[in-house]
Amino acid sequence: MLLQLDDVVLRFAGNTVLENIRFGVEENSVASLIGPNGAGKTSLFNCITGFYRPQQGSITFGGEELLKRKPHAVTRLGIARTFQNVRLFREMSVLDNVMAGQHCRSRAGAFSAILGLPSQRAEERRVREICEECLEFVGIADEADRIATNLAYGHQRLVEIARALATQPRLLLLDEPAAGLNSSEKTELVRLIRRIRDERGVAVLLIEHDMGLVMEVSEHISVLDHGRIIAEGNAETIQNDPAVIEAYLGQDEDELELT
Amino acid sequence: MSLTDILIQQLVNGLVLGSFYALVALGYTMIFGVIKLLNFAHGDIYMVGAFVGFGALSLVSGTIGAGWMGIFVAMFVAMIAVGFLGVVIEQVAYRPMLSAPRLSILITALAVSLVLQNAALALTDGQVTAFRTDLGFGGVSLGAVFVNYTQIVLVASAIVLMIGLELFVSRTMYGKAMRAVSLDKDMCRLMGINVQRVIAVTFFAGSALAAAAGVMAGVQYGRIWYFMGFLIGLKAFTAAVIGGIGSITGAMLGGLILGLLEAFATQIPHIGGEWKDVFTFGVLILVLVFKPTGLLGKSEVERM
Amino acid sequence: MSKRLTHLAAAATIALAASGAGHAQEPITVGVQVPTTGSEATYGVDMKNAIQIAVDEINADGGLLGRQVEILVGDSACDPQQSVNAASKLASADVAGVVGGYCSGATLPTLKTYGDANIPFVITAANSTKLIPANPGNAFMINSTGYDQVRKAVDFFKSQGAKTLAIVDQGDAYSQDLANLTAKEWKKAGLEVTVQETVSKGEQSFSSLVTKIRSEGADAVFWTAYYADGGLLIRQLRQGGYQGIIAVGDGSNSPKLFEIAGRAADGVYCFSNPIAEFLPEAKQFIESYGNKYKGRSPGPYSTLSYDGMKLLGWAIEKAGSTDPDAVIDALASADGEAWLTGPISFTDKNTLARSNFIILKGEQGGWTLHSK
Amino acid sequence: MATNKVTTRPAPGAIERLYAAFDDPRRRWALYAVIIALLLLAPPVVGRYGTVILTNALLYVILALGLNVVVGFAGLLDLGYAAFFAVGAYTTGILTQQFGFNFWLTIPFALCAAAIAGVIIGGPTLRLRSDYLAIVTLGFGEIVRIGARNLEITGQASGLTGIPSPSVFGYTLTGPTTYYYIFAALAVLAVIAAQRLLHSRLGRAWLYVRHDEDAAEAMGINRVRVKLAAYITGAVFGAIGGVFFAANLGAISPQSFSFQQSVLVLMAVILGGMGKIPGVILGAFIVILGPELLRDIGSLRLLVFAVILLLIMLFRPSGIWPGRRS
Repeated sequence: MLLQLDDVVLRFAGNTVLENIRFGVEENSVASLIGPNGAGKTSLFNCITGFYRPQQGSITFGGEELLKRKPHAVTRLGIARTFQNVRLFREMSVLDNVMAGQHCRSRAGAFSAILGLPSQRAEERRVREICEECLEFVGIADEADRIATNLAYGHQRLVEIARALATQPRLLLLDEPAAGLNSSEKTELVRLIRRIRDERGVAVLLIEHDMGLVMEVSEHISVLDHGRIIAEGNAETIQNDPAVIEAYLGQDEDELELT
Repeated sequence: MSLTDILIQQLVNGLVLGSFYALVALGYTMIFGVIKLLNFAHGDIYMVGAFVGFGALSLVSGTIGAGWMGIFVAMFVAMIAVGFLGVVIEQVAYRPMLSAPRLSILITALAVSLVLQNAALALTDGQVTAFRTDLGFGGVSLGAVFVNYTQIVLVASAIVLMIGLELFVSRTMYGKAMRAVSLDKDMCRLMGINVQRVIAVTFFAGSALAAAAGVMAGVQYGRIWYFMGFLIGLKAFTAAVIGGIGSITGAMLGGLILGLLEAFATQIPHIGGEWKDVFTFGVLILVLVFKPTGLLGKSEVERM
Repeated sequence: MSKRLTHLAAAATIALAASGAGHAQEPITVGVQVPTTGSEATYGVDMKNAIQIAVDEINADGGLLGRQVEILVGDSACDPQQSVNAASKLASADVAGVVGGYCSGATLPTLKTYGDANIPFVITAANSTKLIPANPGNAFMINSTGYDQVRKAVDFFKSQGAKTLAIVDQGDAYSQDLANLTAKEWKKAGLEVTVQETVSKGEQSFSSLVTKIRSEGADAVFWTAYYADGGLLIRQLRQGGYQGIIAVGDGSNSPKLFEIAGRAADGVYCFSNPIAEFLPEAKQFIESYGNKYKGRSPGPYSTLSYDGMKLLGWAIEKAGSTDPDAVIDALASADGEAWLTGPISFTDKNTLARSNFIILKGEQGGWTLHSK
Repeated sequence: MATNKVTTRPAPGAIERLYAAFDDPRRRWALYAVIIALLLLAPPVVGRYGTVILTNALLYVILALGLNVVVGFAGLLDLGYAAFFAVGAYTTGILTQQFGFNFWLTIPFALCAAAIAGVIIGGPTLRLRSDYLAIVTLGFGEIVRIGARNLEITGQASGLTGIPSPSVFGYTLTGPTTYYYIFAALAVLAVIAAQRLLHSRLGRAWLYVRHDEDAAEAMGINRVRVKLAAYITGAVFGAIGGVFFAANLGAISPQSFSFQQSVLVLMAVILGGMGKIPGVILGAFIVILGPELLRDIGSLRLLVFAVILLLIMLFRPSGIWPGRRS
């Protein structure tokens, strides 16, 4: 397993948000995490990426324990993420946004920047090339110089993915990447997720409400409800699991996307 | 003076000083509670309160004199006027900024502080103003310990105001709404609470208390000037942080603790006197670094 | 074009000739460096007014070297950086000399500015001893320095039978210097300084300090700083039950002290420079001041400032030109020249050769002369 | 925020046109040449007094650019910036005057001292909420000033006098014009340094952290470390200003490092436009030249500044200098 969670428990002010989570993502695979709103999916992401600190359990990534690490250290180890509500850096260009991802893979400091040392200039060039390649990969290279937040919504999501890819991760966490996309954009997204796995060798873990997309792209699906994993398996197993149907039927109508 | 006398006398000094800090700290803490803003201008509101009180006392001293009667009238006038000033500042300067980045609203608060300070500077030409009353220097002696009548009345008034505030917050609709707003603004909106009005009332109450403290300072010390709010603003903030910012009881407690700390520190060689302010700021930094929630503040959800 | 110019020139010459030969030349400009804004502005404006009166008198007597005199004010705002700006402004205006200098801390860095520009500088108020070593040679202090005040103070406290002393300053160059020197002299006399403290400017509560003074015991308290906070300390000392001697330095010589301290200021002593009301020679000066500046009294440093201007005028006349080196030599040669505040001669360090301090005592809301 | 930036703007005014010139790479160099020429020619034109004021303005350009790294780039409100200015000035003052160091040798010490001061104040406090940080920096600024006032080594309230003028190849640097050129050179270097920083890895990281701390963290940026770097960089700018300030005046005292000084530098940054280098330079000139021009209105001038600051925050929080167009 590339990522392995064991017995993870997270509580906020006495409420148990995640309970004894045991869960894994394999190298070079696409896995999904589904579940009704408030089930704790994003909290789980936040635990993996170091934004929340679980009270107990263990999270290992390629054999390294993540639990005591800060978010930036987790990213350095090779886990990148996107956010549920797109969080791009305002007033900055698309390329500048993507270059954030390369921060942890480069090292020039204030001193070399002020002096404009050759090593610093070479590094800048290299960072720029890598980031341009990432934009190329997600298909928005021609928008590199625009202000990121002025892009169409779908493209903003792509910028976020390119930014995450620029950290050169081994595992990419996508938080509802299809939210707000139209159907042709969703088709593109499915292709992109597969390409990320196949061409870059990056494992993908996504949280998604669009069941069609989830079923199409995932090799492994875990269902989270009230902070527990209630079912695991491939698309077929999940679709027929009575506990899953029960969990979703208890929800509002607009959550009934399980087809 | 015997050691006991010194301790008791410094205890009295600390309590008097602490009640000033507490009154100003209350405003910081209440305003922070409802809009999560560190109101830099709060110390200057205190200064404006002192000047309004001075003006009011000059007006009424002809008819009712500048004794306690006149002073309480002046204090009342200052509290009302400065309370409204607080509301105006909130409406004009802070309300449009509430959704702006945090840095912007902080700088706006600083700008309000500078406007008030420099307006007073321009009006007084930078001179100190003597705050004259008819009060004498009499007091009570207990052995070598000496307590001024003025000090007794001022501390009593501060206690009355604080009890009044406590009742206001715990018993009235606005007070309850204030606590609710400080917990969750959006939820309050959904519940039909007029959040804007609650914020305005909070500014009114906080500013009025600072004005009362300003007038008391004028009465007690006999001198007011445009820069008088700077140091006390910082110290009251320290008091609010010690008590736990956002907590009303904490502000009172923090004020008293800081007053006592300063009074006793004076007596300690090398810490008192010229290093006193360093000592206060040092306490502030230590509290913020090691216990940012203060004595009575509630901790936020732990993140990162 | 040239014809018109000639006409103009001719017209100007006639006009000048009509108004007297003394006006034939450009006026001499004298710089005045005082705070005209900020918390010390009152003193600064008093000083500027006094200098203007001296200039008016000089001009009425036909000016200097046959030329009229005018003043150019540089606002020091009692702030080091602002005063350097002001000094540069005066220096670049090619003034024949500068009179003024209030707030030692703000005067200190200007010594270099005037020194570099080689401009004679008559310092009429600032008197911190730190000014003495920093003086490049072109500055002359006609106010007695801190050393003189310290001597006066120590003698006075001893004469009152004080054995223990508490000294409080305000953390600025002038008051701290005075406090440190007094403490040194007092200890040298084998006596005890029980409390020596610095308070912050604008501090309101001195109650714990008062308790400390009472608990450590002090026969006398010496406040070395300015009146604004001095009034407060006096008030709180008396409110807090302190019954010993209280004395203040020359920076606290102001009627405002009585407004702030109220009755507590009665019986307080003040070491002061010669001030107009207690100088028999200054009757006429007070009158002119009152006439010209309605509703103002001259204030503590105005007589010295008046004398400073008169001294500079005397030196320019003696030098026979406004050449700086000649004027500086002339100033250094002053030998008992006297106007309002007594004879002026200088030590080899360009400080006043004698002490001019007097002692005042607060009585019923105002100063009375206690001793010379 | 970003969207209303691109909505219809008024017809280009003088500043807009100037700004457009900065934006165009070919015209930019011509503009730089003009600015350098103006800097070189100024002293004889404006006279001694003007030179001193301009020197002061150039000092503020350096200080404001340094504070801009902290406030404008990294988005941290620092109300005690004068402390770093003081650290630089006092290090040079103490080492030259009391230990007989050569002036030039004190510069590395001053920079190290400022960097250490930056770590001491930033290290424990940069994790705090931004408003707490602001008040802690204010407290720190006061601690430095009071320390300088009380300690023997800093000359107490009188400060240090007689700081020797530095010399180069036997030529002693004195006089307003010399210092004007020194500060002009330093200001130009400061502008270049700030510009390079902004377009570097670290500069971008500051902007990321300012815009969205969580997203920056998620991208692998150690925000505490990046903020600390901003603090130290700002401190070093301030210290350089302080070192040459001490050499220029020959005398320093705690009065020069008060809270008002910090506020003045902050005003320069905000008036011109936080984060925008040409704006900050403009702000520094306004803050210094403004009061000189407004001298006639006496004590009202500070009020005028305060009101302008408030109006800027309410109606044009991005400062006088126009924002970037997309």
